[in-house]
Amino acid sequence: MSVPLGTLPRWVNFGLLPLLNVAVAFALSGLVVLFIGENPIEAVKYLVQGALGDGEGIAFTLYYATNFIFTGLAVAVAFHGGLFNIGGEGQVYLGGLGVAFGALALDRIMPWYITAVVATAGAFAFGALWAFIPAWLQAKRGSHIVITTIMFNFIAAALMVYLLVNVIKQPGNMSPQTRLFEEGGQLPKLGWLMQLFGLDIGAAPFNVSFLIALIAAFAVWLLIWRTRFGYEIRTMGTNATAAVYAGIPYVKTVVVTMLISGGLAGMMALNPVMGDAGKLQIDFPAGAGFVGIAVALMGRSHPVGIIIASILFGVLYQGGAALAFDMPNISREVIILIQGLVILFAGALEHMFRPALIALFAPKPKAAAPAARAA
Amino acid sequence: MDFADLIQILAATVRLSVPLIFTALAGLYAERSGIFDIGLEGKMLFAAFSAASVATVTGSAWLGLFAGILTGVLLSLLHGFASITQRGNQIISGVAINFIASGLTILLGNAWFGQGGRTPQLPNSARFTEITLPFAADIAPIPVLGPIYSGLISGQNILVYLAFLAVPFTWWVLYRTRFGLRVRAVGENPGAVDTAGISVAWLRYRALICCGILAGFAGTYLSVAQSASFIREMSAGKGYIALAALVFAKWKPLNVLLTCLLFGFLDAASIRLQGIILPGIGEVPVQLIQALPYILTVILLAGFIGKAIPPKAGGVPYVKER
Amino acid sequence: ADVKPAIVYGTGGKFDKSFNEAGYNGSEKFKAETGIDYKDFEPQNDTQGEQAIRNFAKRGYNPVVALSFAWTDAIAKVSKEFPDTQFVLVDSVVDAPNVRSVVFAEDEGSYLVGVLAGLKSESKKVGFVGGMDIPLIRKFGCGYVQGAKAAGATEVFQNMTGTTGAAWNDPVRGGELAKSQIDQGADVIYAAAGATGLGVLQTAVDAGKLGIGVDSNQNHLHPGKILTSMVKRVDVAVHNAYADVKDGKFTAGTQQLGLKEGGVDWAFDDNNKPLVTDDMKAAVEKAKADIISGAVKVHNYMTDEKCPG
Amino acid sequence: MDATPAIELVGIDKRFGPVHANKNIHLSVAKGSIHGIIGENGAGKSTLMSILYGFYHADSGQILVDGKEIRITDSQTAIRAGIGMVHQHFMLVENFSVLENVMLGVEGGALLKGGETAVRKALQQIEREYGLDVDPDAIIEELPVGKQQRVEILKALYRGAEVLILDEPTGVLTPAEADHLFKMLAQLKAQGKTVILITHKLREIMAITDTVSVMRRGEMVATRKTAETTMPELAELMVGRRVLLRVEKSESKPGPVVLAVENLTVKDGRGVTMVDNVSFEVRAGEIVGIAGVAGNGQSELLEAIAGIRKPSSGRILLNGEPVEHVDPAQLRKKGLAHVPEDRHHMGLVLAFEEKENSILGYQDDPKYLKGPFLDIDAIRKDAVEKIEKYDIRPADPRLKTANFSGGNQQKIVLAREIERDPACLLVGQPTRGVDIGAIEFIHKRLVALRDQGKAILLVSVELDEIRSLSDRILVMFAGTIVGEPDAHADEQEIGLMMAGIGREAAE
Ligand SMILES: Nc1ncnc2c1ncn2[C@@H]1O[C@H](COP(=O)(O)OP(=O)(O)OP(=O)(O)O)[C@@H](O)[C@H]1O
Ligand SMILES: Nc1ncnc2c1ncn2[C@@H]1O[C@H](COP(=O)(O)OP(=O)(O)OP(=O)(O)O)[C@@H](O)[C@H]1O
Ligand SMILES: [Mg+2]
Ligand SMILES: [Mg+2]
Repeated sequence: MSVPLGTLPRWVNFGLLPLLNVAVAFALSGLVVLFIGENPIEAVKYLVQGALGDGEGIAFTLYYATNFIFTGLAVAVAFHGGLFNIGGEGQVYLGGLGVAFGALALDRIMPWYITAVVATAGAFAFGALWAFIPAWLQAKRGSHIVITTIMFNFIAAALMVYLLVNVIKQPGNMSPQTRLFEEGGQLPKLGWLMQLFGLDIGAAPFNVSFLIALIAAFAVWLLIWRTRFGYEIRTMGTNATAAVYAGIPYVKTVVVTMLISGGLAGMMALNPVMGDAGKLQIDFPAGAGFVGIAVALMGRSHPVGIIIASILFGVLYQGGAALAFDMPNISREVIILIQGLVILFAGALEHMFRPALIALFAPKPKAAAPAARAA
Repeated sequence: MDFADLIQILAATVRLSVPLIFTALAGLYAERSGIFDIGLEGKMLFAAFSAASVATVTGSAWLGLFAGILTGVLLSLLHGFASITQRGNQIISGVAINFIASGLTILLGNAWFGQGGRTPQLPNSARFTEITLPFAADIAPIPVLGPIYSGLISGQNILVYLAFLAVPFTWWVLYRTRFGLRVRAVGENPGAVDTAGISVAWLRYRALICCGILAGFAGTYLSVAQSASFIREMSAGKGYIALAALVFAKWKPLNVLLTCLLFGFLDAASIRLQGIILPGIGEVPVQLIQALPYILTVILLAGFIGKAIPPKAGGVPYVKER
Repeated sequence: ADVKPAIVYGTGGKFDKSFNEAGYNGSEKFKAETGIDYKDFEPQNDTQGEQAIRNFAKRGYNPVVALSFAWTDAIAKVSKEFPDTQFVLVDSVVDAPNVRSVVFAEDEGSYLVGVLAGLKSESKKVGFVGGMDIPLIRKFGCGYVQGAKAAGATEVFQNMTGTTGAAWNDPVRGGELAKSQIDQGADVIYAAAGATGLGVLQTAVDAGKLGIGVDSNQNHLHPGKILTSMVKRVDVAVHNAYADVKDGKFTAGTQQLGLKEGGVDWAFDDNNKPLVTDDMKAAVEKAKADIISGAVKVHNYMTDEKCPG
Repeated sequence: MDATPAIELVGIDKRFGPVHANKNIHLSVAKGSIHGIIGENGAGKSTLMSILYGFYHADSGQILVDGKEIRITDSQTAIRAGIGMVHQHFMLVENFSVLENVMLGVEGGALLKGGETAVRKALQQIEREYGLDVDPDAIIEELPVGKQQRVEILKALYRGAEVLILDEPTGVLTPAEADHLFKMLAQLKAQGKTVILITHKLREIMAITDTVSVMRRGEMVATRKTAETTMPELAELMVGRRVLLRVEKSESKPGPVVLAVENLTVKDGRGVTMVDNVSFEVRAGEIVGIAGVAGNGQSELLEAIAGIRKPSSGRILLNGEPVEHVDPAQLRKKGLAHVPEDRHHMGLVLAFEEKENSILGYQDDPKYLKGPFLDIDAIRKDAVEKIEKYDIRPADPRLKTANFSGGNQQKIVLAREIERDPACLLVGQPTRGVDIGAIEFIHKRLVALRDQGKAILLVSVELDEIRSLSDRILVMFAGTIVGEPDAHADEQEIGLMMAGIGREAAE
């Protein structure tokens, strides 16, 4: 029952295997749909139609995907450093504060692209800030970062409600939210981009933060595989003792890695706050921080994988809404279930099909062992 | 604050700490055997759902408890399959279970009862209700002892008593039985267990079954004893708090009891401290008080216990052959 | 006229036993009466809400009803895009030629149940348990306090369950809050907390005290143990919206539904008849008349975010 | 002696993924004998015995115990068949007491109470019989390794082993302790029990075994009666060709002091003093070897000097300057290079490409950087040069490091550290798990570096290696340097020092 180290061709390892895992997750979800008494084929039809059927659907899908790219990247950067950041949700929430401060201060006096720069910086700073304490505690005191980041999600929720209700709420408004940002505080939609492909964006809030997400993905790729600091992060994440040996400062690397991770999560707030709602409101992260975990897992912590996985989850979100729209018996929680199954099969059970695939695709042992022996 | 207030706060402490005790003990079995279990939250939630559903349909709290336990065990076995048999990442498996529980409970609840994932309100006959111990009323007037007996010890439901019994029982299992010896050993060095001719996998599965049973109790307590129906997301982070309690308790049963009582007390106090005015500071924001248990958890984790040393083999799958 | 009704619930979900469920009930009633089916949607997040409203409008639904103040901005936006569609917004106001905004005077209704609580209480201490701490819920609490004090209550305990959406779904915490109020002497407790309220009522009943329900008539949940319910006729508002479009009588603009309009009220039925003496009933009815006539002014928390007393 | 062998292995074959650890092995062990198995690191000795003990499963082949074929599916079956094993890496629960460790798996009932008394009694009996005194209530992690090994032996005996397998038991023992062990083995043999002894120390084989089998690269290449063979023959069988016993090197010409250690004290995580007030110097152009039984503080000393462990007191001076911030990065900049003892856990990141490992520790060298970015081309070029110079195979800088053999992995580390042209090189176990060809190569490199006038501090548990490479030898015992024998001192003398018995006492 050994699970030998991967000698699978790359396309199997990074293509077929994850695809298979996701397929099984979907098949099981289909069974649940069947169990509830609905037709899974119909369900898939509604889902795909809703998510990819027209320009607006696609734009919505990409809008959601934008959120997941940010949070997925956040989880992935920490993962590379061997850190499990479950605090994306809270970091996104705090990031919203940074966006709001930027937008509220500048929306009346500056064009959107100036505001966006300030808001992005604010989002990054606040998200990073929220990751700082867990990171510092992990590095200095050995407090388990999984637990502290979870705690910080709860604390963030309380803090944000306090601020929204008591401090930055727009007076006279019923719901705890800021005033609407004016033009200078709203990110332009990407209608022109859709137009290029002959598609109509409709009313979808698909906006410039998608491009920022793509830039962030590229930046993360550069960081992890092309910079010295990325090299240090990876060393720490894959072999902690080797990192000590190599003189990589543990505290600094943990803290900075988490600051980047938290900052990326925080940047997600741009999309819903400045790109869509045009205001900061309660509970706006809506679980995207947690979806980031699934996305990072599925994308194997690689930016390209994360973008693909994010789009898949975007399809799920948008398609799922369409599905719930047209099949009232299927409530929106089916999406949470599918996410859970994807995490299970693409994450925890990722090796389940490996032996079978190795039997199918792996070159025979003799060929695999490097021909040369030591001198 | 007078003595009666104190008793009331302590009674609330007991009520609020029970799910934590069950869940933290559940985690203790798993983690002592070397399997991290961040999916406690999901197990508790799903067990709460099953217990309430079955109690609704059958009208029996005990059948509900049975269903809750069964659910806890099944989810534990899933966790075991992923992390023992398939050697998957234990944290990821736990996160997955949390997602699945949170989605599936509402989905099934909605399909079965059509109330948006809620189960119908249980009549008292289908719940675990308060048990008044003998002489509670007679003793009540006696100062100090009276209120303690009648207000704190008496008048809890059966699961509360079971939770408090589960602590010494777990201690006894862990330190006085063969099974306990082996569980402790396998969490430290599975190789030692393996070469002693004991199956590491089966031993860990059994520890996870214990974990599932206790998580089942916790869930049942939430939906069939403490309240009278299943509500979506009703576990509300207790699984995570229990996990924190377990770390704080350094994976020891008696410490678990104390830590859970402390967290329960914080929660009880936070409920009662709402809206109090502190001299010089003014009204304490309710959000601060509500976040207090979480903040304290972080402070405690960071400050007082420093590095809690988990079972050495925890979190890593047992791989003999690379 | 052509009626093809659609409704978008708040993110609390269709079956919350109170607000959203009332909207559902109104729709069902309309369907039963006219045989005209409706379409509904439970959005998962705010983005989906706007999307659903727009979807309905695009597919030719009319009217499109949006439950919850959370859809204020969405309605403002979409109503401009579809000037020929009639929109109804509940619990908030949008000023547009094709939007009817329906807001309720929860403070008035809460005042009434407060009066009854104050009269019924033996300890003269009563409690209020809110759900999520938002101004709307404070508005409930504020009306209740005024009523209870007016009826002789010496102390009104007020607690909020939480600061996030989860506060609508935490009966355990709700129960503990109620218990703490009972421990401090409260014997009537008003829950305005969605599903959390179920835990509040359960605890009050278990302790032999009285509960007060909210939004829908919840008297039947524990017959003889629920003093009354503050009913908010969301069902009527929704039903009327459909019917008005059907009959060609739809009007835009803001509808302020208070006691006078029958938008809010206290519930009196067989379930709570034994609890309410004739004197109490008379007193409540008098308070109601006074408010309608303007003789009694209930302070609305939302106007200045303050509550007297 | 009985005619039916106690153990017979027929056609055992075992692969670990790409590694063919055992190839069609046949072995017969006579009852009541002591049977030695020798072979280089990685030859497959432990694997073979672990299969016999049911820890691993053979891919094919049969096992006969007392002439009867049995299917050993797990260690329980093996234990029941009377097989006991003391593993190379102890299988003990470190925070358990001796008693609990012995009981594990043979608790004698669902409750511990009854079993405990029984075990306690049996232990006393065994202890008396074999002179294996250990406090049953001591906690394992507080015992020295030699004692821990006794616990392993107690475990096996308590479970009624008729066949006792010992996997490299003497690596952690002082010569005196080893003698004691061998006496006990002889006693077991006299009682009719069978012993299988794995080692790669030929002297031990000659001293105690009746029969010896030799393994090489997963194959069983020969079995001889000990009386009928010689050490050179065994050595040749082991490595497959004649062995070069001594390293060719000229006299050293020591220059100024490069590394000085003054009163260094190092504690481990539990606060136990591992290095106790140690002082010494290493000069340019000399190799100073630190000899000692594993676990006597050499590893901690090396790691402290390399800046990986914080010393609790004392100073380290490089080129006469005290090192202020003793951290690996600083030290590297000051010209200290370090080949760590454990290449897998410390010296390499196995999941990285070869070229990535060739800059580990030097990732901040401007040579490899363009601003904050890695200069991939420069790194590749550099790696290719080293691959050529050190004949690292396969010559592919993009290959994952895990896919290189042990010897080649070690060369990757050496190339990286030596090519920095350091003033001082720390080397730990440079040839552990490396084949003989690579050993020669590595030894030559080290001597060449010395001849360039560099200071080298060598730590090795292989006394032969220390003796053939070092210009000066320091012996460590229990955290202190107990003596500096002459570089040409005989093994006996150094061995006594390694056991903590000073030269004076020995005489
Ligand atoms: N659990 C394992 N998984 C994968 N490969 C293994 C495992 N154990 C041993 N090997 C490989 O099998 C081969 C034989 O190893 P084994 O431990 O049997 O050698 P050995 O002769 O005992 O060496 P040593 O003298 O170093 O103890 C080596 O190449 C080793 O890397
Ligand atoms: N853990 C491992 N994972 C993957 N492949 C491995 C592993 N260990 C060894 N190998 C492969 O098995 C081959 C043999 O490894 P091993 O360490 O036994 O070589 P060796 O014969 O001891 O070589 P050397 O003489 O250099 O020490 C290596 O070339 C390597 O490709
Ligand atoms: Mg070995
Ligand atoms: Mg090797």
